[in-house]
Parts: sequence; C-alpha cells; structure tokens
Amino acid sequence: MVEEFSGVSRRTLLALPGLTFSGAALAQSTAAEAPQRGGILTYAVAAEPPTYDLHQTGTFAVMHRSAPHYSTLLCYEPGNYPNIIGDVAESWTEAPDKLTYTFRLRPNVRFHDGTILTSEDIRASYARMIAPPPGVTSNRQPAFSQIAAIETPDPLTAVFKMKKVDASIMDTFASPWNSIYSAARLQQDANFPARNIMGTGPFRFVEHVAGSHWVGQRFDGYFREGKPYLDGFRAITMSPSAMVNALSGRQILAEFRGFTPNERDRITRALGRDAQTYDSSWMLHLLISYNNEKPPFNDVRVRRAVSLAIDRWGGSTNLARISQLGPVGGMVRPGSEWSATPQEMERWPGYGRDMAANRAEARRLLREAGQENLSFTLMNRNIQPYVTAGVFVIDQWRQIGIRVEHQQVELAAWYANQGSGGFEVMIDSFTQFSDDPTNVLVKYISMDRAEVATARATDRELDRLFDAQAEERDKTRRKQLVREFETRAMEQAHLVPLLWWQRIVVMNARVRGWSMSPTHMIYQDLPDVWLAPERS
Amino acid sequence: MSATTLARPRQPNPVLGFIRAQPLGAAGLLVILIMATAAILAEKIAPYDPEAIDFIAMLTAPSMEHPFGTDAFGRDILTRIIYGARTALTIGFLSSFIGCTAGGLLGIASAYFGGRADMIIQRFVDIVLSFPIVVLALVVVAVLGKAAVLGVDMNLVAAIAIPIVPRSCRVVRAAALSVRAMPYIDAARAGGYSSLHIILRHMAPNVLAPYLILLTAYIAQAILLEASLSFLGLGVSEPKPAWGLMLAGDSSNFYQEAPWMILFPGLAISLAVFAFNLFGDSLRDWLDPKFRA
Amino acid sequence: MTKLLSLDAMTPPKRLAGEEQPLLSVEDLRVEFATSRGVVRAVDGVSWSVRAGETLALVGESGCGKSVSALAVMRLLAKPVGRVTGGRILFQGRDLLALSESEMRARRGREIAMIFQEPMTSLNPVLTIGTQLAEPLQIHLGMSDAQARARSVELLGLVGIADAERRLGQYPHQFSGGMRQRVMIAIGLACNPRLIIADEPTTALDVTIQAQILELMKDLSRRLGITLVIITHNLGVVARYADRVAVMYAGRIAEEGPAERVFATPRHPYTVGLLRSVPRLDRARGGMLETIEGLPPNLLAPPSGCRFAPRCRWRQAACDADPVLRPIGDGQSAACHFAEAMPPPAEPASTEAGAMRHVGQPLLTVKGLKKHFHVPLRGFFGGTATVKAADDVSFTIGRGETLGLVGESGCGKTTVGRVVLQLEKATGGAILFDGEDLATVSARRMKALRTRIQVIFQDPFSSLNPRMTVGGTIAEPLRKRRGFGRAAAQDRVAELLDQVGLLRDMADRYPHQLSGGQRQRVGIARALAMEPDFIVCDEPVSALDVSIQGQIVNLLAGLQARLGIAYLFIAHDLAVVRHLSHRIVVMYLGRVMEVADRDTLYAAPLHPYTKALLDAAPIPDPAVERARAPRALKGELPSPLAPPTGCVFHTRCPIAGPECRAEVPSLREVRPSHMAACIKL
Amino acid sequence: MLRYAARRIALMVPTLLGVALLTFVMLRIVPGDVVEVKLRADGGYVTQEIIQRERARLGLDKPLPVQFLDWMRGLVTLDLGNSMWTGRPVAEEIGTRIGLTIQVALMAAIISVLIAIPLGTISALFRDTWIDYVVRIFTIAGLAVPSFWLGMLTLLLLLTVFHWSPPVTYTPFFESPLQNMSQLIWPALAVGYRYAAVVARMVRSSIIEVMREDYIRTARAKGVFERLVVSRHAMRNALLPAVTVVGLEFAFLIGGLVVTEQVFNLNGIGRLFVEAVSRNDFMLIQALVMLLAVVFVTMNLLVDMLYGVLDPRVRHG
Repeated sequence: MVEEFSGVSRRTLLALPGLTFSGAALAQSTAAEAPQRGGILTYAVAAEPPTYDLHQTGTFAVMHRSAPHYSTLLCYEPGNYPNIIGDVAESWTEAPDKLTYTFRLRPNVRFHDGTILTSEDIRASYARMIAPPPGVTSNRQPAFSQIAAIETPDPLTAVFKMKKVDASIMDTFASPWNSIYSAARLQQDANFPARNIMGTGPFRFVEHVAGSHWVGQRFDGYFREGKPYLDGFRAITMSPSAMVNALSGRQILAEFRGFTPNERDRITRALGRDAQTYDSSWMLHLLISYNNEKPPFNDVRVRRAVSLAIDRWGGSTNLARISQLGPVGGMVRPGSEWSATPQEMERWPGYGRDMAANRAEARRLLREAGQENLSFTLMNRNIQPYVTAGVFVIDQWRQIGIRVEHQQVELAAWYANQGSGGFEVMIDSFTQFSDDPTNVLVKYISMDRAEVATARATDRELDRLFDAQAEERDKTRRKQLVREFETRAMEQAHLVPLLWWQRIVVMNARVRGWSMSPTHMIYQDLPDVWLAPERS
Repeated sequence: MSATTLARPRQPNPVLGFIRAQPLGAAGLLVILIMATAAILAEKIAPYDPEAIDFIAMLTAPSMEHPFGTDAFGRDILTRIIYGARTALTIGFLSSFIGCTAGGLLGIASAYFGGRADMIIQRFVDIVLSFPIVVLALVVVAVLGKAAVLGVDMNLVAAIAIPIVPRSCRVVRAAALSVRAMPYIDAARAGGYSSLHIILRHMAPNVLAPYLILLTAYIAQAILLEASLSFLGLGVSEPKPAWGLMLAGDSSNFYQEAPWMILFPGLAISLAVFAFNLFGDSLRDWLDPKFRA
Repeated sequence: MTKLLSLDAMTPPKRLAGEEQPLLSVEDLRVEFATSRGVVRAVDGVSWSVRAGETLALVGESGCGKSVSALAVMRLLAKPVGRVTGGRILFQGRDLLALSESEMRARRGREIAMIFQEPMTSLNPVLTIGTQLAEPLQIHLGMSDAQARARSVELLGLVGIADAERRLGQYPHQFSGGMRQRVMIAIGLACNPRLIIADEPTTALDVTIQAQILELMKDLSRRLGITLVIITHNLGVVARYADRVAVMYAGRIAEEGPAERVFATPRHPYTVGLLRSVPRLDRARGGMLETIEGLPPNLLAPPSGCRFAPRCRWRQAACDADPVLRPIGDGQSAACHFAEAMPPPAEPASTEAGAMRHVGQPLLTVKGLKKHFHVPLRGFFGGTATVKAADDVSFTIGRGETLGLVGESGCGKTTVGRVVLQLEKATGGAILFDGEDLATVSARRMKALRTRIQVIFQDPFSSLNPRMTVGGTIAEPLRKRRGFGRAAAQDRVAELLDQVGLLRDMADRYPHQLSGGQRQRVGIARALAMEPDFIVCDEPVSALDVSIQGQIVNLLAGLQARLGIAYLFIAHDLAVVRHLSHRIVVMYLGRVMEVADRDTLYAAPLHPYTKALLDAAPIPDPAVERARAPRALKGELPSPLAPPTGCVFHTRCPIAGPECRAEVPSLREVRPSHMAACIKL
Repeated sequence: MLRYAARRIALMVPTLLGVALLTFVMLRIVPGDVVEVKLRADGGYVTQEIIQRERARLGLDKPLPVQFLDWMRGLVTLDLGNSMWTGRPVAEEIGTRIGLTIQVALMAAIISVLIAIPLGTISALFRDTWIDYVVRIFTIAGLAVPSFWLGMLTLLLLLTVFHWSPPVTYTPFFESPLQNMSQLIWPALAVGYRYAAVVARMVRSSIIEVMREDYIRTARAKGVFERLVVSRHAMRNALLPAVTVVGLEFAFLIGGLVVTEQVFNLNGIGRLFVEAVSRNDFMLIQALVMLLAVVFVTMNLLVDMLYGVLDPRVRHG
C-alpha cells in the first residue's frame, strides 16, 4: 500500500503511519485517472447543525455542511496532511521573530454574490472571532489570544501582528473553522452567517430542510480554475444505523465521520467491489478522569490502582472489533510525530503487558490506601463507544474487586457535572484538530490553568513541564519534555488515557479525490472530489 | 320467630375455579410463575455470569454452549435474560405497586371527599396525564439522581410509577364513586366513624378488585416502559442485565448479523408483558361481574 | 295494506265457546343454567297453558322460575349458559322448541310479543322511538317507511301517547318511565300478535303510573282480544288482571286455577302463606303479619320430596314424596298431598300490637326543612338547575313511635331521611333531636349523637360492606363507638344475632353468603348495636320478596315493642306503612301533602293525592279489584327539575282549579290533628 | 354545543398552564443546559466567559420567573420562541416535521381502526370459542410487543428478505401519493399494531357488555334478524366507548412514534423531541410538550364532542 503514497513528504509519512486505505476500485491506481466533472455527491451527516456559522460551533454537523461554501486563509494540502498550503492566500511570509505574518491574497477570489474578496474581509472575519460583537459567540477565542492586531495595508495584503510567539499559529490559519465571511455582510448584521450562507467556497447554498437535507450547487466563480468537479452535493441527516443501510443500499455515496469496524464490514459486504474504506487513528481519545477533590481519589495510590487494573492492550484488540475504539496511546495521538513508542508506553503504570502483575500491584496499592472495598460511581455518556468503554472498564475493575455503579447521563448533564465536579470517576473524551502537544497536553494540567482540565487536580510540576515544552523551539528537546510530562502525568494519574479512537471511513468507490486524515474536520470543502461513472 | 338459615354455599377452590374458567389467564399465570422462579433462582440456573466479558465468545450464534447466543462482549444472552427477568419483575412490580397504590388512594380520597378536593386532584391528574411519559421519565431520572435501594434503581421505579398514578387514580376513582354511593358507606357515616376509618375499612377493600386488575395490567405496562426507557438510554445502565437495554446500544449495531441479540430479549419482554396482560385480562373477566358468563 | 292499518282489522277472532285448544301450552318444561357453582335447574318440569283471549298470571317470588319459563317460550334464554333440557312448548299446536332459529325469529314480535320489566333499559338509547317501533313492522309485515310511520303514529295513540308524530323522532331518554313502558307496549302490539308475554311490566313504576299501565293493558287486551301472560310477584296485580293464576315455587308450579278460586280458596300451603303475609290496605291492621318462615330452597341442590315442605307448617311424613300437580276441582290444581285440607286464608288475628303511643316531649322535630340540590344539566347546553328535593317539610316523632313517610319516587322522602341522618346538610329549617338542632351542633356533639340515631337501608345487597363478615359489621359500632373489648363485642354480637333471628355461627359469614332477608336482619342488628333511640328505615322491605317482607316487618314491630325505638319509616308501599306506623306523612314532589294518624288517614284521607294513592294501589283480592272502578290518576309525574307552580300536584289533581296554579297551599290542620296542604278543603 | 365547547376550552386553560409550569420547572431542575452542549460539541472547549455570554444571549441568565413570564407572553401571542439549538423559530422547526408524524399517525390510526372493529366484533360474538382465543392472543400480543422491537424486526425482515431499506428522504404525499404511502406503510404498521390491539379489545369488551343489555333482548323479542341486532342495536352503542379509545390512543400514538421514527429514519417530531431532549433545547422541549399536551386535551374534547354527536342522550340532554 505504501507505494500509493509515493511523493508524500517525510513529515506526512511520519504523521500517518496508521493511515491506510483500500478498495477494489483504487487498486487500479487512482492517480492515473483524470477527474470527471458532473454529478451530485450525496452523503450522510449524523446530526442537525445548530447554526450555519463555523465560527460559533465546534461540531462536525456544521462543518460537514458549511465547509463546501467557504474558504480559509490557509488550508491543509489535499492528500498531504499535515502540510499547509494557501487557500485564499496566494503566499505568506513569517517574520524571523515569528511575531508578524504577512499574507498575499489571490486576486480572483469571488464571493457567491459576485463581490471580490479583499483583505478587509480577512480582517473582519478574524476580528469577529477574536472579539465577537454582541450576540455572537466565538468558539475559538482562546486560540487567538496571542494575536495583537490585524492590518490591511492594501486590498490584497493582510498582516497579523503577534503579542507572543505561538508555535501552533500556522494550524490556526489553516483551521477549517476560521472561514472567511464577507465584511460587508458582517457590517450589516454581525450574526449574518448564523442563518445565511455566503462565502467564497466551491459550492453555493441552495436549501436546508431542517431534519432532512442540505443542498449545495457548484459555484462557477470559484477561484480554483476548473473546480469543483461536482455539480453539487446533498447532505442528508440520518442516524448512524440508517447510514449503514443507505450506503449499503446505494441511496447515498459517502459519510465522512467514521464507522465502527462492524458497520464497515456490513457496508463492504453489501457493496462488494464498489466499497472503499480508509483507516486512520483519530485525534480523539477516551480518558478515565477522577475527581481529584473527592476522596479517595485525592490519593494517588487509588487513582493509579484504578488505572492499573485496566488491560489496555487486550481492550484495544477486542474493542476494536466492536467499536470505534482502537489504538493504545499516551496523551498525544499514537502515530503522530510526538507520540511515545510502545516500549516507552509499557513503562507507564497501566500500560504494562503483564496484567497479572498489574492487578496484583493495583490490589496492593488499594490495600495500602485502605481501600480494599473500593466502590464508586462511574459517570458516562449514553452513546457509543462510551458505553462500550464503560462496560469494559467496569468488568476490568470487577476483576480486582472494585464495585462500580454505572451512571449514564445525557450530554447536557454530563457537561454540567463535569464542570461542577459532580462526579467521582468519569469517562471523558478529548479531541483537537492538530497534534501539537500544547493543544493536546492542556487537558492534563492544573485546573486553574485551563478550563478543559476537568479532573480538578493541581500539579505545578506538570504545569512547569507543559510551559517548558510550549516554549521549546528545538523539536527533539520538546519531544523529550513531552515524554517527561506524559510520564509524570501517568504516575500521578489525575486523569489517564483509556484508548484512542480509530477513524474508519467507508464510501462508495465512485467518490474520488477525497483526502483521509486523522480528524474528520478537514478536507470537507470538497473542491477536489469527483464522481466516477457508475459501473454497469 | 325462628332463625333463618341458609346452607353454606359450596366454596370451590378459587385457584381451580380460575383455571377452569380462564384457561388463557391460567397459562399467563404459569408463565409469570416460571419467570419469577427463574428470577429468584437466577444464580442457580443461569449458566454464566451475566456481567462477565468473554471476548473469545464474542457474537457467538446460538449453540449448545450458548443456547441464545452471545452479545458483542461475549456475554451469554440466556444468562442475561434470566437475570433480566429479575430486573424486569422487580421494577415492574414495584413501580406498578407504588403507582397503583398512590393513585388508588388518591382516587378513593377524591371520590370520598368530592367537591373541592376532588376538583384539585382531578386537575392534577389532568396535568400529569397530558404529559408525555418520556419527558416525565427523563426528568424524574435526572432530578432524583441515583438512589439504589437493595440494588433497585428507585429513580427508575419512580419514573415509571409517576405516569401510572393519574391513570390508576382515574380508574379507582370511578370505582370508588360507585362504592361511595353504596348504602353501607352511608351506614358507616351514620355510625360516626372517622373519614380515615371509612376510607380504609369500607372503601379501600371494595375497590380491591379494580385495584388488583390495574396492578396486574400496570406491571405489564411498567415492564414495557422500563424496556422502552432502557432502550432510550434512560433506564437501567449497562452492564446490568435488563431486557430493554439488551435491545439498545450495541444491539442496534449488530442485530443485522447477530439477530439473536435482539430476538431473544425482545421475545422475553413480549412474553412477560403478554403473560401479565393475559392474566390481568382474565382476572378482570373473572372478577368483574359485567364480564361473567 | 290499509286493512292492516285499521283497528278493525285487529278485532279479535270471536272467542269460540268452549274452545279447548290452548293457544300456548308449556309441557313439562325443564331449563338449566350452567353456573360456576354448578347446574341450576331453574325450571324443573313446569306445565301451564293459556287459551286464546285469556289472561294468565305467573306468580311467584324471585328465583322461582317464572321469568325463565317465559324466556324459554321466546327462546331468548341467555346463551350458552341457559338451555332447555326437556319438555315442549306448543304454540298454536307447533312445538316452538323444534323450530329452526329463523322460523322462531319470524314468530317473535309477529305471533308472540314480549314486554319487559325495566322500561328504562329495554329500549335502545341511540335509536329513535320511531325506528324501534317501525322495526317489527318492516321486518314482519314488510311495510314501507311511510306505512310503518303511519302505523307507529296509530300505535302510539293507542297506548295513550299524545303528539305521536313528534315523539317518533325522539329518543328513549326523552320519555319518562311510564311513557317508555307505553312505548314497549306499542312495540309489543305492533304486529298484532296472538300472545303478549309481559314480564313484571309495572314493577319498576310508581304506584300511580303502575295503575295507569295496568289499566291500559287491561283495556287493550280486552279491546284487541290479545292473549296475555303476565309474570309478576305482586298479588295485587294478579288480582286486578288475571283470569287464571299459576303460582310457582322453586322451579315448579305449586298451584294453578282461576284467579277468584285461587285467591278465595288457595289449595297449596305456599299460596296460603303468600296471601296471609301480604299486608292489605282493605283490611284492618293486624298485629304481627303471618309469615312463611325460612327461605326458598337452593336450586343447585333442591330438596327431594315437596320443595315447600321445609317451610310448610302442615308438613307431614308424606311430604317426603314429590307431590304432583293434580286437579282439585273447580278448574283448580295444586301440587300438595293435602290440598283438599287447606284452610281458607284466615282473617289475620286482630290483636292490636304496638298500640303504645308516648305523648309528651317529641324525640325528633323537623321544622320547615328545606333541601335543595344544584344539579348540572346533562347535554351540551350546560347550566345547573335547582331541585327542591324537600321544601318546607315539618313533622314530629315521639319516643317509641313510628312515623310513616310515604310518596312516589322523587317525592323527597329519602332526602328527608338523609338530612335527618345528617348525611346531607339541610338547606334550611331545623332538625331537633331530643332538643338539639342537628343542623347546628358541633361535629363532636354530632358524633356523639350518631350512636342514638341509626339507619336501615332499602337494598340488602348494598347496605352491607361485602368485604366484612357479619360479625365484623355488627361488632364495628360496638368496638369503635361503644368501647367494647374484643371478647365483649363478640358476646354482644351473638346476642344481637339472636335478637334479629339469625344463627350465631353466621357471624363468620360474608354478606354474599346470605339471602336478602338475612342481610336485612344483619343491617338491623348493626343499627341495634348502637342501642339507638331512633332508626331511620329507608324502604327496608321494598326489595324483599313478599314472604320475607313479612318477616322483616314483624321483626321491626317486635323490636319497637321491646326496645321502645322510634322509627322514621320511609316507604312507597301504603299497606306496609299502614301496618307499622302510628302517624303518616304523605309527600309529593318535595312537599308534604297530608299528615295524620294512621287510622284517620286510611279511613278518611283528605288530600286528593292521598286519595289517588290509595285508589291506585292494587289489592290482592280479585273480588275487591273487579268491584273497583278504574280511577287511575292521570298524567305523568312532573320533573323535579321543573315542578309546577302553585300547588305542585295541580297538574294531576282531579279537583284542581285555576287558583291552584297560583297559590302554594300551606299545610294546615283541616281536622283535629289531621293536616293537609290543599286550598280546596 | 358552543357554550359547552367554550366551557371545556376554558377548563383546558388551567390544565395547560399546569403542564407549562411543570415542564418549565422540571427542565430547569435538571443539571446542564443547551449552551455547553452547543459550544462543546465534539469535544471542543470554550471558556466560561463565552458560555456565560451565550447563556445571556439566550436569556438563560434571567431569573426563572422572568423567563417563565417571557415564555408565557410568547405563548399567548402564539410566538413559541426560537430553538436554543438552531436559533430558528420553534414553530418552523416543528412545522417542517409535524406533517410526516401526523401522516404516519393517521395512517396507523386508519389501518388500525379498519382492522380493529371487525376483529373486536367477531371476537365478542364468538366469545370463548377458538376464534375469540386467537383474536385475544393476537390483541394481547399487540399490547405486549414493544413497538421499537417490532420496528427493528420489521426493518430486519425488510432488509434481509426484501432488500428494502428505508428511503433517505421521504416523498411528500402530494408529490406522489403512492410512493409516499409505500414508504410510510411499514412504520405505520409497526406503531399501528398496538393501536389496533387496544381498539379491538375495547370493541370486544363493549360489545360483550352491550350484548347483555335489555334492549338487545328487546330487539330479539321483536324478531329482529341477528345480523341487524348486531349491526343496528349493538354496534351503535358499543362503538361509543371505542370512539374514546380511538381518540385518546391517537394522542398517545403521536408520543409513541418517538422510537419508531428513530428506527425508520423518519424526520418527524418524535425524532425532533429526542434530539431536543438530548440537547436540553428548553424552548423546543417546552413547545413540544405543550404541543403534545394540547393534542391530548383537544383529542379529549373532540372525543367528548363526538360523543355528543353520536349519543342522543348527551345531544338532547
């Protein structure tokens, strides 16, 4: 399979060791085929969009519908994740002190209403995210905390001035969420994008029937010559189980978030040669999060024992057969350039392969802590694969005599309890759209340092290591610091990773030109996607 | 004036009488008894541990070792159905009992006192009746939080019992209204007894028949509701064995390849509810002179 | 077709002299019912027959099989529980039991019609009277809609329903009970049948309405020459109607013969007993009523030999053998070994018992009592109406005295009883019990007084808590109100059971294991347990069979004589009231019409309503009945929702003048201690 | 009639007010609200400040009585407010979906009633024969089988045997009635089974009851054909209580579609309801609860009015 990735950069290969794709159709080298124009891409989205505005949300339900209508400043190169290329920016320069970024815009970028995109639109869009006007919430405000000012010396030039160095700023500029809106429209109504679609993306908006479908049509004035290939797309709302049937029944052509292995098997069985599948690890993992303020979980021995009791390697193999859970990993995505090797992992408590020893150690720790009869309530969500994970860990804990009450709650209650500390132990999850350690490790630092650190722990040593790696420019040294952080965090076990997710995308082989990645948020603007003719 | 006597009427065995008069009901009762026995003796008769994960046996089709097959965690479905009977019957009986008793007492009070009290109780009944059961259940589960008594989710019991209250209140009230009009109640009032005494001693025993019929019918409904709530993720939590739960979650993923995963638990629910309905129906026919042949 | 419509066409075929062929004859009929407790032989070898143009009365107490044998004739026994197991039913010479179902159906309503007891439920509530009346006409006579309508109008006129055209479009609930029974008769007459079977046609009706319906049926059967089989428990009705009588007892015929003969010289001890145990209006009040002791046999396991033997005062060894129904002479037959030796129904002994009258401070004084109900009106037009159930009612009861309160349904007599018992709050007026006004005493005091005021209800089936044993029911007042300990209560219960004539071991039984009369005795024992001074008896015997009724009346009279309890005796049966009461109050539509001493009232009634009531009540003696002129009170009982203005009785009063509409007559003493509310006096 | 209806409608007000208050209070007792679900969906995280701002924007920071009064004021002016999740008017969210739900419910109701009335009648007339036993078992099973399980089985059967899967978008009725019906028939049957069972049982028991009435005996004594006794005398009376059940069960049916809509991928208000609940979209939940309550009380009213039309005792009181 590797030869199909010829020409992929070293960085990409490093980033994507788990990324594979297969499919009978693709066996006849895809690269050789010339894209064909025309056709409507029908695909499924599992949830309804709460808004049309990418700035104000974090859900794929919006991304998978709105993305084809918008452009961003930069973007990830199709087929070459995580390499970044320009989207509406033709080129850009980075000042040596990394405090100034200057973007040169393409001159021919048009909005769907025919107006030309200028640097003012860039400024207005970013200003809206950095300091949202009344009535607008910006989900990514914290990501822009280091941007000091945006200047527009001329209509095709935008200059970003930074307060401080931000190692992850390029990912921010390429973020699919940071869509560019028309300054004129924002001027009239700051909340215009929440209920209207008007961008520079490859498709113009046709209609949205709530609960049913969303339709886009090719935008002929799209700035990339000859694109998009598709005449349009139709995103249909349906439940995951309905998707499987719809894909199998060829009622739709694709779904971009991911399926369970079992669902994949069902679809490929039904579609036969017309199925193509993509596999990758996912920037999404489940964690066991203790409430470090509640006894006995203020005792490191108890936390560690509870983590030790879990057979992650066994769980990985078995759960991967029935759920989206898969790889064993640390705090950064396994397979990313920052991740620990399996050998490194095995040294962490709870990652050793000798489960008998692990369990004996766990029992010993509990005895030491006076918690032989430990029992607690595990708060969990009531959807898959959370429930599967819950059932699995409860069984694991039962094996060393821990009794657990499984409390499954609705999402809102889950968030509320998580935020207020209304839990003893919970199955938590964490996701980011980039692998940068600063973005990822923030989950594990002290509660007063980050909203997202919900284990209610305070560990200044971890905070120190976190700050050190964030400012470290040398990659090897930074990686070392990340390892140190992980090791300390595993030993303190304020909250511990359980398993990472695997992303399995299955679609009809007619769909070509789409790019797989470890996040389901990117490559959804679809300019390069085309449809092969139906096989008779 | 000589004493008048009447030959004591032959008192046939009520159980035998019921079986003869209501063979379908007796069949229902038999199923209920079998299920109850299985639930009580689950530890003794179930072939496996209901919660133990066995990945080697994952998704096994029905076989000698696993007569009803296994689920995605390799747990034996027969075992989980047997233990599930315990959950279903306990929650079904408890919630029906609590709901019918509370509703019944309200209904009797409503009928006995009449007037303003009746008015207020009936408005309350109207309000709760016009509430969708799912919302009611959701909120009750969420508000009460976890409160397990002897291993039974009392919040779930409450969630199921609450919608039963107004429904049984209405039925019992109607029955109690006709009892209220009976001269023996007037005789008791003329005797100067307290309202509580009259309600408990004279009214309650005489609405026992509709109460029993309701109780049986609502055990069936409660089992069904428990299954539905568990199916919607509002009821019993994994890994506890519960029939509705066995149809939810993983099952919706796997049932096309492993139909036994939904077939047997669904049959168990249907059979239990069926048996209670059959029994309740026959009990009504048997107790209600209107339906007596 | 026009011939069919004319009344002339319905003139009876001339009765052939000496016609021997009966129109209908039931021969050795046997009917069984399969119940959960076993097979009940409801009719066990019964034979009777009726000749064309004749009126036969089937008489007997409940459960004797009289209705069942009639239903068997119609082949309308409830399937599949009831079935004919033997005998023949010959109608015009053909065995009805041998007909196919469709042949039988073609005869129902065409040849044989039936009128049922309950006019309130016997008509279909959702079909118009017109539809229900036209049905047999269209089915049997093939009439067109127009023809059926014309005939329906004619029929309604025949049964005395005015404004027939309009009323055909109405529904049964828009008719009063009496009117519905008239409609039922019209339906019965529709196809000009040869035979009408009327099953207790007037039992559910008030006495004045009963008289109207009886007159109507008598008149129609004479005019149209219809053969009538009438089923009743009321000997008065029999006396008024019947040419011949068949007395049934426990699934068999006890005696059969011409009405005059059977009443004059009954030949079966049961008939004798029945006739003796009915209190009669036309005879002086005796002391104790003669009664038939005991209960009818259980038909699940009837005794061998004579079925009446266990209750028979002339029982002898020969009675162990089954007596056959045999002719005695004069057209009379009886099933008794000693039929010829039967004494005549002797004049009851005239020992005046219970004559004591306490004068002085009255125990209960009711002054200007008012009870108004607000009833929501049915239907979509809503609103409420005020019913003056009791309006300005006054009377007094002395210690140990019985006050009879008489009136037809809706007259407010029961309401007065309930207000006296404080089961309802009076709207106005005073109820002084031993000097205390019950309407204003404190709840605590009322509770104390309740031990002194007790109640006996009409319906023995619903006046006892079915979930309590007899002992529990009687012990409850003792334990709860009179401070008896468990053992003391048990002893007292035994005494009370003795006192009301029940066996002590009945304390363990439940009400459903008792007969109606026994239950009524338990109800009396429950009241006695409080050792009250005063008992409200609300129709205590009206739901009981004649033979049992006498037992209870005697019990009440005996208790009063011994214990000096005062009764407020509420009833609609004038004869029973007369038998028990010292003074009598007559009510009509919530108002008192007349108050007088018993003898005065019956001997010389003043108020036209009282007179009408006395006239309307049938007397169980054909000789007396034949001699009475038909004097049925005309008109319907007005709705209590819209009572007439002025004198409430003026709409039906034979002597009313225009002034009666204007003025509400007050109750005044017309003669010494005889009060009446009529301005014409 | 009008006055009666007006009085009944006036009586509905306190009931609905009670439902509104209870819903409002209960929703707010439950921890969590739409804001976190909305802003933190898919694991994104935002600062408390942003969350508070969004709460303020949605009016969730106002005191509860004020929020309730605002809502009430809206209800009175028929303004159901905006969905807290999508920001679209609640009326629009419901409006686009309710047609499908009503259509499935109506189809289920019609099919059920058409099956139930003859079934119940036959069962009653052949009481305690094998026909009755078969019908009773069939109808009791209808009460016993969970509709979601029946849905799953139906779908499984359709998928494996007929290779039919639920269409991804439904054809509106007016576009192609036949296609639309063929799409909706399965969910309608899955939910209709219970409905049919309930109605058939009611019909059976009320016919048994009516057949014992005196007026049936009267009709027979008149020599009315047995067929006519059943169709004219018994059915007319027996169907009165059945009307009640048909009406009330219809109200329940709409609520009962919740799970079936999931199984058959129907974009109806049942699914909307589940989604709204899982997101704590208060405005939408409140509106849907009120809608179901209104349907329920209106159905009650309609049933009573229909009773009035059918039953002369009520009509000419």
